[in-house]
Amino acid sequence: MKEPKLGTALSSEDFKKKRVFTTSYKPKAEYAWDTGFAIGHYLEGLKEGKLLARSCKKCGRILIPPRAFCELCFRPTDDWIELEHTGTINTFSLCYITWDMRKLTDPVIPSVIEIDGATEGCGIMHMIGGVDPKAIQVGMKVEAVWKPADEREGSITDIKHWRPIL
Amino acid sequence: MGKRVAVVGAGITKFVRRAQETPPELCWAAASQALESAGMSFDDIDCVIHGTAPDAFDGVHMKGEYLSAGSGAWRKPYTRTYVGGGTGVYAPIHAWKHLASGKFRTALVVCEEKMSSCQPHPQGAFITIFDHTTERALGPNLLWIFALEQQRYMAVHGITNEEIARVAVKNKHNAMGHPSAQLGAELTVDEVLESEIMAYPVHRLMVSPTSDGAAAVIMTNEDVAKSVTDQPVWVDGVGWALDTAFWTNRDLYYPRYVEKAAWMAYNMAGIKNPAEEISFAEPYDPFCYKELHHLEGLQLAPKGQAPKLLAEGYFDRDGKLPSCPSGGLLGVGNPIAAAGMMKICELFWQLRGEAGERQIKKDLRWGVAQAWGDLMQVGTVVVMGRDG
Amino acid sequence: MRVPSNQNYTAWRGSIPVGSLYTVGLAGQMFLEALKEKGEILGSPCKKCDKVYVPTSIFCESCFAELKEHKPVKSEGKVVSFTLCHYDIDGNVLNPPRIAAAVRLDGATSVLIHDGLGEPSKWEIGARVKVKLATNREGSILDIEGFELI
Amino acid sequence: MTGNVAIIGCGYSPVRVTTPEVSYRELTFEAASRAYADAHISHEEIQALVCCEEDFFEGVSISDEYTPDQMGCVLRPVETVTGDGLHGVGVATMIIQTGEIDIVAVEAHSKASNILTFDHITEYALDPIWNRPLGFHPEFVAGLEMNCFLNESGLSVADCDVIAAKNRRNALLNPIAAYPARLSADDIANSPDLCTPLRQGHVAQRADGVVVLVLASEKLAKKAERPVWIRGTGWANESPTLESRPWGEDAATKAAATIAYKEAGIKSPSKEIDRFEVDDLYAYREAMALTALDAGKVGDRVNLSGGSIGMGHTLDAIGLYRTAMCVEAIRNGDAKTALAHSWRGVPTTSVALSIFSVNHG
Repeated sequence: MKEPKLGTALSSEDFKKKRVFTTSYKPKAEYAWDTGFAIGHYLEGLKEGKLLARSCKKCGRILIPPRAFCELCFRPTDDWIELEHTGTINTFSLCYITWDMRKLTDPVIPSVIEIDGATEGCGIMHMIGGVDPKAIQVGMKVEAVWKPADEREGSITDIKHWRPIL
Repeated sequence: MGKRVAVVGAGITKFVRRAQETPPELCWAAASQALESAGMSFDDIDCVIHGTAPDAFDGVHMKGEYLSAGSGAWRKPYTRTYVGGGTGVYAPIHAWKHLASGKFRTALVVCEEKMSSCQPHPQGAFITIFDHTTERALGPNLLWIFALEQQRYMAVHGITNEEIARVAVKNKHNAMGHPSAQLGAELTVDEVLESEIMAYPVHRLMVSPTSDGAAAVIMTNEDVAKSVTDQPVWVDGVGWALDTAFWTNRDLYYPRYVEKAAWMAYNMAGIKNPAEEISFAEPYDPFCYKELHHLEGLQLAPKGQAPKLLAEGYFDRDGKLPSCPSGGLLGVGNPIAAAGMMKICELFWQLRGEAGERQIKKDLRWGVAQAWGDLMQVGTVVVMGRDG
Repeated sequence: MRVPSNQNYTAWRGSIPVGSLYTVGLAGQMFLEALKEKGEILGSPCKKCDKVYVPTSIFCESCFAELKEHKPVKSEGKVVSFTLCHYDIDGNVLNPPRIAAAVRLDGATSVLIHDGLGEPSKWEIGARVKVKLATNREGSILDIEGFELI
Repeated sequence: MTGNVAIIGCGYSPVRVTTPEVSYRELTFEAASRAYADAHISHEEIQALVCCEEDFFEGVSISDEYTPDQMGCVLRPVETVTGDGLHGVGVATMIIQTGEIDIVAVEAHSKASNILTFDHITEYALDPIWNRPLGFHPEFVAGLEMNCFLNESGLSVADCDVIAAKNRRNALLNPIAAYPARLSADDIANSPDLCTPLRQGHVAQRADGVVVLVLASEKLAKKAERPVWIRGTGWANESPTLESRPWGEDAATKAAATIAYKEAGIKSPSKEIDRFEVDDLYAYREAMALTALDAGKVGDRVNLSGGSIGMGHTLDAIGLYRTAMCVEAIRNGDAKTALAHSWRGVPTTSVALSIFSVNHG
């Protein structure tokens, strides 16, 4: 191979001292995504304090997040199923950085939680809380801690977090 | 199989934290060097393929269009393809379709990413890879998915973080020999584990940097390849597979989509026993554990055994099956799509004996490059070889 | 079971919350330095293609050759096209309309895009115009105020 | 081309101004179900999938993540092209011609109604150094192009009014069109000026919709009920740079057509092609495209579906709606050979086209 061609490194000084010209822009990119049949119901269920799944009678799976069709059987799903408010930690992390790269002293604890009543291995992403981070392990049983009914707004954050059942 | 397809030239920029060049200038630098290295002119190019990941990085909607002239697409057939982080290894697969179909004779294949344009930090773009309605409200970042996947991989197999940290040591060492490298270094396992925890179990030195850069190759059909070079490197197999977007419904401990893509490529190449027949590999290594995870998906190590083989030196540049001899994303840098293309370039240089101080000192028959991306979901695999 | 309605949460609002900071690049740096410091419009000739790119470019789009020579073109030229914009991006009416013009400066083969200045009804394709520079120049395309009819 | 390829299945949703009752996934599932039923195949028989979409149309970064499920293509070779659906047809055709894969689905959709700040997103596509800081409404690009094209071609604004009115009226006979109307050229002429000479009535209005096609190799297509053969495909870009592109002609369409006509063996397009479904995101673009396609005097054979002005601007699904209309015309016996063409809108010069026929020549 030859020496690489271009790729001129700039330092943050180069920007601060305006050694290079720049332009900046913040796009206005706003959306209102149609929730549709499956997720529309899912959000309303959360508002009511329910975890809703859909079943596929062909493969027998009970699916959360719910969907209008079974992606494996490629047919419409059949029924609404209300799941338990408990589950199992499939995996988790202790994260010390926010989505916009600010540092955190106390970690947030994202997790994949397999929900009781859904097909084994079928989970959602949510947060673990109300526990010493050091005590968390894969395989731990957890339960949903809901916001009070009057604070719920039809969002996944209507569940505050999931707390280990000790 | 369709007509034989070869790589006949490669070009690359330096990978840097912040580049002065505009994205089209980076594209042109890599693409024009690839043309020179193939000894071909711009008029010889029938079609152009571009690979680049999210528009939010470079900060241009329809950035494929924005990058087209820099990639050499003026009045030529041009498409930009992407499968998230898998894009860099996918772009040559996309080009392979153009050539193996017989529709075109020659293709210029360019991958670019300028992540430094994204403010305040490129990581900010990653919240929007999650489901807009059911996941983004939780404030997720990219580290989460890596940390969640690494944790699952470790938990299922009982793997330790020491075993995983070794990948950074190997790759940053390998990158010392790469002139494009952003983060080559001589480190110890302890230093990796002493670096700050970003998202347990992921430490800072287990993460590839954000980078600006571009890389490119020239691909041709068999006739053109034989007319322009004595040393064509053949694209003997390609494979790609995308798993369900419902990622929380899958077991993350094993990348079954990589296995699927790998067998598609191996079958095409006539490879029956990859662990024996593949001479070296460039698996995708944006985070330490990913290289191990992918070596298993590529069938180059039994499930859960890659960490042990790594510790034994099996994947060192002078080991039985060198892995990431380039220095990988951890060492060379990670301008997403360009990093995947850098792996294709490495296969090309290694198989031609042009890798300089990185050259693997044994007879090379086949190399495999692989990339991964989306919501832990896509595997893209290319097997390249010399005349065997 | 009683199934909740899906009529209360029919749409979910959100955005792509990024911002961008762009370097003007190797060619752009040359162009804007000449514009800011000397009030010159710099172009990049490609002898092979008989083209002169304005603003500057480090490569020729048509033959992909590296362009190493960069020299000023004239500050006068001809209107290739123009349009009267009656709305701004948020849909507010512009009265009088704003003129967007594509002008081929003498010595260039490409056009430069900028505001057309003056009375809209006087603008026509083929008209001669000259560059009007901004008084305070900071190193951006806005160092040009627009094109004035000659 | 090596190896013949045919469309054996075509499914779509009706184009609608809004589709609040279904998510993009649910809308796509419907179109895919129709396409697979039309092809008499199961989702398991699809061997590869090509999707066409853009992140900022979806509101998602790396939006290709969300493509496989609603197409029934989990864990299969799936790729995303940031192109129009007709780019996808070109790519899918090549995949089959490699000889490695026999059946490929192509998908493109629009949930344009979900985008609240469309013009701002178009602005984000402009060059960030030279064009965006000027702050013009991004449709100024169409205004510049139209003015230059009219000046060079000798056509008038009134000719564009006629095109727009024709397409709105053609849509009256198309049950899946979103913008049918009994409008006259005068009605269009009386619509407000946007970027003079461009008027409101010249512009295709956005709409939602999904199209899914199933393409197959000759071996399989011969067994299909009503295959529509792909005789030629082409796509090309001119310069993305506003400064260095030619403003009065559609050079990209010319380059793309050269490739496709050669493949299809077409020497006299206006004689050999019975039906044209071409880009009309702006009325002048229809005339510009026909010039570049070397298809003069074919007025009564162009955009009988209503085009995008009559059916709706469905983002990157435009080319597949044009294709679907060609497929139906060929299957109904209304055309033997048809051409579908699309352009990706301002500020691009990206076009794609395909030629379809009742036989494979």
